[in-house]
Amino acid sequence: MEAIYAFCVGILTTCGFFLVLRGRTFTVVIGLTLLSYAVNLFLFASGRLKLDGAAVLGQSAEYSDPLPQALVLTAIVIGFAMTAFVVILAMRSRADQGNDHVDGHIPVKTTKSRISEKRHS
Amino acid sequence: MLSTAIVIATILVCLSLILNLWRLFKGPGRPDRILALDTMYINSIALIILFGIASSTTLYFEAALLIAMLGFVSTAAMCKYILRGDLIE
Amino acid sequence: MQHLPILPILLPMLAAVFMLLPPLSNSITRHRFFAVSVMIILVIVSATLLLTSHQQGTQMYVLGGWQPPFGIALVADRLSTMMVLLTSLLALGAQLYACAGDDHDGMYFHPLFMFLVMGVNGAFLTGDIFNLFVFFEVLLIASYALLIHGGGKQKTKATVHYVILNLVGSSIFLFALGILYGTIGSLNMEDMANKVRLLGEHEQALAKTGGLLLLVVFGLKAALLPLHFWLPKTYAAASAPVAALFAIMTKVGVYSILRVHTTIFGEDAGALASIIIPWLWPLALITLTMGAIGVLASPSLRLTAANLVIVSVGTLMLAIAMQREAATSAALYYMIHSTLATGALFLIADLISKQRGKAEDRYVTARKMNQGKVIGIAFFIAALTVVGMPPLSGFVGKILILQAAQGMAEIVWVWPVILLAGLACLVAISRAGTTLFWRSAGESTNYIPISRLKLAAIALLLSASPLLVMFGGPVTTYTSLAAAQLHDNKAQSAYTILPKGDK
Amino acid sequence: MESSPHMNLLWVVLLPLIGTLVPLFTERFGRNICTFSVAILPAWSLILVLMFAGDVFDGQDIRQSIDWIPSMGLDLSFRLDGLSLLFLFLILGIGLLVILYARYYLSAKDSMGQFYAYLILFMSAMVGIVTSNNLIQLWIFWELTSISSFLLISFWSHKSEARKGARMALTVTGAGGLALLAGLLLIGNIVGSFDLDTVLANGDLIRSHATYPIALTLVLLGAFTKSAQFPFHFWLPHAMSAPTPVSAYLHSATMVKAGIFLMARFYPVLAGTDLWFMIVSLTGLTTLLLGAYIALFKHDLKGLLAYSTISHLGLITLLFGLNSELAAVAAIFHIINHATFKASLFMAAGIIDHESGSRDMRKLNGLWKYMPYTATLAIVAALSMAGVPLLNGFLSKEMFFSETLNQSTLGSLSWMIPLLATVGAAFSVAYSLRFIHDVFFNGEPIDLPKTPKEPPRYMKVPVEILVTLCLVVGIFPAYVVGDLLNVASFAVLTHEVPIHSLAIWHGFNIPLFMSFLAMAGGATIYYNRRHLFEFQSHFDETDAKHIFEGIIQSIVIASQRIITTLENGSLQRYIFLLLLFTLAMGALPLLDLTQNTGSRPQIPIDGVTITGAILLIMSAIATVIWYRKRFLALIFLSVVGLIVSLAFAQFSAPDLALTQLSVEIATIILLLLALFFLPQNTYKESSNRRLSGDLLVSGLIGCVIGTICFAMLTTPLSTISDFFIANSKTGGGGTNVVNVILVDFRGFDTLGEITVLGIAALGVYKLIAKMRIYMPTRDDKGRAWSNDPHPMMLEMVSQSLLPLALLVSVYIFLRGHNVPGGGFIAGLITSIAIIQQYIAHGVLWMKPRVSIDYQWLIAGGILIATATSVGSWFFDKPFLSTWFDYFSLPWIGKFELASAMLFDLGVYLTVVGAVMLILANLGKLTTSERIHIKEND
Amino acid sequence: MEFWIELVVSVLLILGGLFVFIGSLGLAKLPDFYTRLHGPTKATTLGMGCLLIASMIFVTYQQGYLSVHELLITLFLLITAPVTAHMLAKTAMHHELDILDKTSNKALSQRAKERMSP
Amino acid sequence: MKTRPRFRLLPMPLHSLILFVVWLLLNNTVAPGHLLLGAFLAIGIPLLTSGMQDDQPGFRKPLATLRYVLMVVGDIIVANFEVALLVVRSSKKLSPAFIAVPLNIEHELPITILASTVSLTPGTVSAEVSEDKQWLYVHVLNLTDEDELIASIKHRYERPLMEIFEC
Ligand code: NA
Ligand code: NA
Repeated sequence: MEAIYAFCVGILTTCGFFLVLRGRTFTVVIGLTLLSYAVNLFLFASGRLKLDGAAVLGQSAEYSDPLPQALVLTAIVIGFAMTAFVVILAMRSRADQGNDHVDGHIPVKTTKSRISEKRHS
Repeated sequence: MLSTAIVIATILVCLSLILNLWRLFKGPGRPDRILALDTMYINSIALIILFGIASSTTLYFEAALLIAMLGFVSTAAMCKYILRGDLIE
Repeated sequence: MQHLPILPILLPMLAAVFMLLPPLSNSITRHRFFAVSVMIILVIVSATLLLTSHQQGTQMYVLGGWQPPFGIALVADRLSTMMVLLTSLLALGAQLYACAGDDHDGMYFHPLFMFLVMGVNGAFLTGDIFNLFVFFEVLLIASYALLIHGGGKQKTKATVHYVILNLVGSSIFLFALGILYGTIGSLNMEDMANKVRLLGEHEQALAKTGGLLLLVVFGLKAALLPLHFWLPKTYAAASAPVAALFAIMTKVGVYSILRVHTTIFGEDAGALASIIIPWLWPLALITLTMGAIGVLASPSLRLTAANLVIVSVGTLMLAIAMQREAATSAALYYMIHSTLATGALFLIADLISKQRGKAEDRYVTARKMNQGKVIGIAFFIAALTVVGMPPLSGFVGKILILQAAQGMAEIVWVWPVILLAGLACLVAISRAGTTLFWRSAGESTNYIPISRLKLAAIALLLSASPLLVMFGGPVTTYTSLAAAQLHDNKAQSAYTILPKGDK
Repeated sequence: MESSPHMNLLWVVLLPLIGTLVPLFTERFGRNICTFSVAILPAWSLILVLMFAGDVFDGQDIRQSIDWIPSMGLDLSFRLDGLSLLFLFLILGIGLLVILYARYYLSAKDSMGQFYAYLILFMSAMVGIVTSNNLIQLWIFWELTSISSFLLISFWSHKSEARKGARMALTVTGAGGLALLAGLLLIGNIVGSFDLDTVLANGDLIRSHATYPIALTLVLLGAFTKSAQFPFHFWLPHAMSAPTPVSAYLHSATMVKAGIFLMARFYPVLAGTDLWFMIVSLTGLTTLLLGAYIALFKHDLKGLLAYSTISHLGLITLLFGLNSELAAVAAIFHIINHATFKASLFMAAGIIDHESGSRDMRKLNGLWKYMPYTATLAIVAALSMAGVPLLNGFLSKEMFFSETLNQSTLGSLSWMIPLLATVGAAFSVAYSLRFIHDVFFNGEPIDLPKTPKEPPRYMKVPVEILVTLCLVVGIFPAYVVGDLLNVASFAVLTHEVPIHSLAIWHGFNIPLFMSFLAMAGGATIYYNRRHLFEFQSHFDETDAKHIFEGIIQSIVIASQRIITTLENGSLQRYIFLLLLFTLAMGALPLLDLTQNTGSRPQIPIDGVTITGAILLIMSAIATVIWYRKRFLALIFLSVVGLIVSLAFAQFSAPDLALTQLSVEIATIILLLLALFFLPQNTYKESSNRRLSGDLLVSGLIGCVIGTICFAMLTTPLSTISDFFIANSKTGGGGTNVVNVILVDFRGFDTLGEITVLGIAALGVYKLIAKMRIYMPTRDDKGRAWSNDPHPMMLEMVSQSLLPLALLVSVYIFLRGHNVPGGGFIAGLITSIAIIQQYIAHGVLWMKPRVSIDYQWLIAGGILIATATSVGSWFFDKPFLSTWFDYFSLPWIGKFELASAMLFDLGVYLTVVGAVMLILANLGKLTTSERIHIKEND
Repeated sequence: MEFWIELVVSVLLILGGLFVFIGSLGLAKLPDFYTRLHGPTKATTLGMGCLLIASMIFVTYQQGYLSVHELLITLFLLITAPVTAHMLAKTAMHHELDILDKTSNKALSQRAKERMSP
Repeated sequence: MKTRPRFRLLPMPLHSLILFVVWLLLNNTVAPGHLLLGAFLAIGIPLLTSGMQDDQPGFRKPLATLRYVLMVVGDIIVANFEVALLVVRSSKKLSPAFIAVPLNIEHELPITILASTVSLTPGTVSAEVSEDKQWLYVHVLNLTDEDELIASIKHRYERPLMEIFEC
């Protein structure tokens, strides 16, 4: 189980970072969201995995570590706040600059290739 | 008997989830994908219920309830997005 | 008085909240009076806290009465109270400047400003590493919102870069925290320091990763190379009071490195002692070099000031890398000096750019400034300070750091780089000053006198420079005591000063 | 020799320093009062010095010291010995003359107050240098001279040459200053003190130390740059764009002498080695020759004087370099002589410039006719410069010649030094002749802007005094300066001064012969100057200014190139670097990890987990594959979010599952809202190379994180959490440990977290307030939007569900303390339910129906949470101390009341306020209800 | 656990699982969007109903008190499933998704899309 | 038609009742404390949200309503077996169709309930309601007789609804 869990975290991290490395704000936001999933799972894993051990007194025989759960909760909320801000920032950027590239302008190379792409099609 | 039933039901639900995933990948239209996602929400409620029975706890009931409530909101929002672009107008 | 240590966090927070509620909301005048009054109180509170901690020893504030390592505790020692006082002074200056009109260019300036101060103070005071993350986020989100204050393409673009990079940074922070909790099993920094020595070999390797990842996080905040790229354009784009306040933001990163990597991964950490030092040396040197190159290359005063921030970060990092009490003490002195000076420089750059028409603060021939003399004096003082020319505070910090390096093998790198960077700054700033103030074409037009409030704000920040030299004795005594406290793990141990209480 | 503490010594420095401010206040009272007031404090200082002089002549050094920054080794420490005394006379004496001179020199347009302020500041700095008894303090004043000379040189800041000249001087002397600092720090480190007395007492220690060569080089770099020694001499001629009083003061008597002073000051500890000889004497010799040669070809009067100064400074340096005590005495003597004749020459040049409007010797001719009195003074001074007998210049030159004969360090080449010295002296004679002949005779003036005339009476007074000194010293050297020279030499040599006789006549000897040769040679050179000028004109005149500016410019351009290459403004690159760095930090320690698997027993794998993993992995990969089709990516993102929530549920974290779920839905709505305004699909932008590079790096980081995660999961751990489980009920009053941690044990985190949420909402509102965004009228396939903005069924069902949803959120809220739930989740449910109404009905329908100010809600929420926490103060407990108790009422039974509930209410309200402020206002963007920026007051 | 209760619960569970599966199967294999829409909206709803009732019985028996809150989930699903289906159908018509050729009255979908009378 | 009466304290009595029941369902209890709290919420929440409810015809006939609900539940169960068979069978045997059902009821809430009922029951999904609320478009999974189906919808579901809502 641990291996699968770790593998999933690794995949999410990979996908998250890959998307964060893209050039458009929205994609970056998607990447950040994926990344925050990875982060939350990872942080959660610091308390180790436990089945049937919800940290509610009287409900389980052995309890999972409640502290990382509380940390992840905080992280989720903060992550949400940040996502909200960055999403709207992406819109604002589009509104101000006329495009949604993270640098505020489409790189020259891309514009060229796009023209040639159009020509080919 | 009960545990066998739980296992069978769980396997069926898991298979359903895989089928949903398949539809999600296949599409072809956006409505297909939204439908697949919505079904996935509902199937995961099933999974949680089965999980609750299997581990005989009621702690996960609220999760199921929440998926039922919020999954709908999500699906409705996606449909509205496709229909009008603007969610809130 | 027993609640003094939490006031630097609570005061700005409550002030911000009250400004969002009637009767204060929606009136900029009321916001201004209220915000400035609160900030003055905050300065007094911070100073009181500093004196209390200095004279009576480290003040612990155990939140909720839950003893560390279980609960969160605030640790008001010499270092943190010094940073808190520094923050409130800088904030007061920036805020006064903003009250002259810049706060009116967008919404929520004062509440956000207060939230930022709250976050910074929290980051300085907390003794809990996850709580540090939370306060990082508080100050970051406030800084994101403040960065776009005033609007415009440049700000938006800079904000996009700044926000995304920092979000990635926050993710890495959490990865690091996960690793640290997952190996050490605690979050209180003092407790972590005690436990990190006892880790097994397997856990050590993991904890080391955590510690090094924290260097990435703090390095990003501190603008350590190669994580500094966001800084120049961000600071240059920010509206003046915001940029001035941002001068403390990199210091939060520096402070965190100092705190975390001397407390948890300090000299007593066994196999994990000083894990970042082999990285810090080259990075600090390159940061300083790149900062100096950036200063030379800057086409405008704001960019120069921003690159000066990088120079100061590089210098501070060098001092931290030395891992000596003397060096830390020097770093602390330099930190106070450079924060206030660069803060003032951003404000001056704004005054300049508002008087030179379209040329703004770029180093090109432009019309003469209306009030070139008064701005010139301010610029001159700020310039001498940041360049490190006597008799203003820059030279003291620089000499202290140079002296601290004596007897180390790295001196062959440290001295030339620091001195040459100083020369580069001298060349650049003298070019900047002569161009901005003397190379003018045409007379000034549109005489709009500078608000006295702005001048007062700049004077407030600049006055620190001569005062730091005049009272260099007491100040360096304080910083050396603070450094000694930081390096002596036993002296600052949370448990020794805690009354074994109930709960 | 005893040193006596003297509390008044400080005032010698302080008086001029205070005097810096005087002109700024007295400027408005007119030129005379201003000048007079400016002179008072330096004069007073000079009087103080004179009062101390007696003690010094008696062999008593005067010292005074105050603690300043002990940790840096910096004390406010002064000393007055012979060397200081000599320099103080020069600095204050000539300074006062310059003040008087400048009164007439400055025009009405010039800001006299500013000029005097700079001048006095400079004077104070010089006084500080020569009286410092602490190395760092000395350096402080040293740098202060660089700064004030920068201000003085650039006094006519509207002139490009002035700015460039000032910058060049500042750069060169600044660089030297930094080298000096390093040198002084090294010396201080060797000796263990920055106290000058201690340092001077440890000459042997210093000379034998391994770092001596470095320290020596660094200190000399400081001295040479300041004293314009080759190859740093180039800044001095360009400093001539300063007003002439500045040149007379800085560039003859004081600043350039600071470097000389430094050599003299450290003579006891640094001199005497071969290294010293090689560096100092050869530099001095080169400078002497070069300066003298170039001076001849300068058409500008001040240019000639500037190169002459360089040459004479070279001479003094050479003398110090000779490692002979008599040479040092000669050097000190020449300091005095050079100061007097050069200051008077500069002043004369200033008068000429002032009265004729030109300094070009090609235009200036025959001025004898127009200003005979000034001409007489200038000619006397020039003759002294040429080393003509009966004038002071002759005396020190004789001593110089004789000392060049007494050295042998260059071995068999030692004969070259006297020869070259004579050559230099010959050129000195030649340019002096040129100065005299070309300006005052040589026909009639050409195209002068003004008709030359004698200057105002008092403008000549300083020149008269100085020229008189040249004569008096030249004729009665022993009476006039003998004692002074003795004490000064004593201070330099630190022991009894060797026998020397200050007399005009020493009999026929080799030095006299050399003098004669130099005279004759100089005359010959000047006579044949046309050939020389022609020869010289073959060489392009390399303007140091252009070279210097060129070098600086190319450094700047190179810097800009580096910066633009690295800081190319591409976020993708910055993130890539950040990730590379992260990878290095994360991966390298893992190499120490001998095995990934720890000893903790692992949980067996089951089918549900595998299904979940497949869903998660496939969906995550799908977002990557289809990232350019944004809606699709969004759908797959939802799946990932769902599975993550389920994973939390599976691994015993029901609270997390609930939170993740509600946040996930809120995020999806948010992303959908935003996606409307953004492009739906994008072109392929990244090259395959970039894509694979990015994939590689993110993949590697994924591997690192995954490995760490696995290693961590399989490693046993004991944490502080047992405490929470043990105290949750008894101490926190709740059975849901996670919730108790959130609202109690670590309530401070939660307070911070809701603050973050609140701030984010404010930030979003701020972002939206100024947004002007294009609203697409068609979707990405060009289809017009559907004609049904508010589908009826959706409206009906949504509004029916609202009360139900609110009920559920109350339910979730109330139970949170004991079972999964809590304020945050409840807040999100409430918000999403309200947002659902917005989606179903639209903003216009909602507006009259919802009249809550979300901003107040946020503030109120944070306030309630904080107030609850502050409440504990009244019970004398720390912030956030919670309270709970159990009550029982008839019929209802036992129930719990806890302050944590109130705290959680604060959380709830903040969440509702924040989410609504964000989402509802975002929705309003496209309607007439869009936010109008509130005008204040 | 009593046999009968166990039997009922087990049957309900398997039935529920089966319906859920059939719903998803329909989603996966039916030929066009509109036919696929039927599977999840109905079969799944019933399947969920079965599972929830099974849970109700099980929990009631096990915990010793009447557990009826599962009904709430059923209620939510019953209320929302038709709206979801309706909204999805609207999007499908809006996108003019391919309709199976043998569908009768295909043209009605155009009218429906415009929300006009047939 | 009659709109529901407005009471100041109980703007939506039926809602209040449902909320009260749901509260008890949620908490799985009839403890006195929860009865009180449930009552409080059942009154409080409608007071808060009454503004966000459009005027709709009220339920007039509780008994008819109950009958209707039971019938629909029965239909759902039966229908599902049919659909299950259809799904499992080869899809070649399907004969899907669009049909338009003319509506007699006019109000939004009843129409919504009707459409929902249609969607939940055998092989039909309500796809759209015409803008003038005269027509309900339905997609049928396996159409055998169009007229019969329309008639059955109108007879089986629409009529009881008209009765319940008295419109
Ligand atoms: Na809208
Ligand atoms: Na001439």
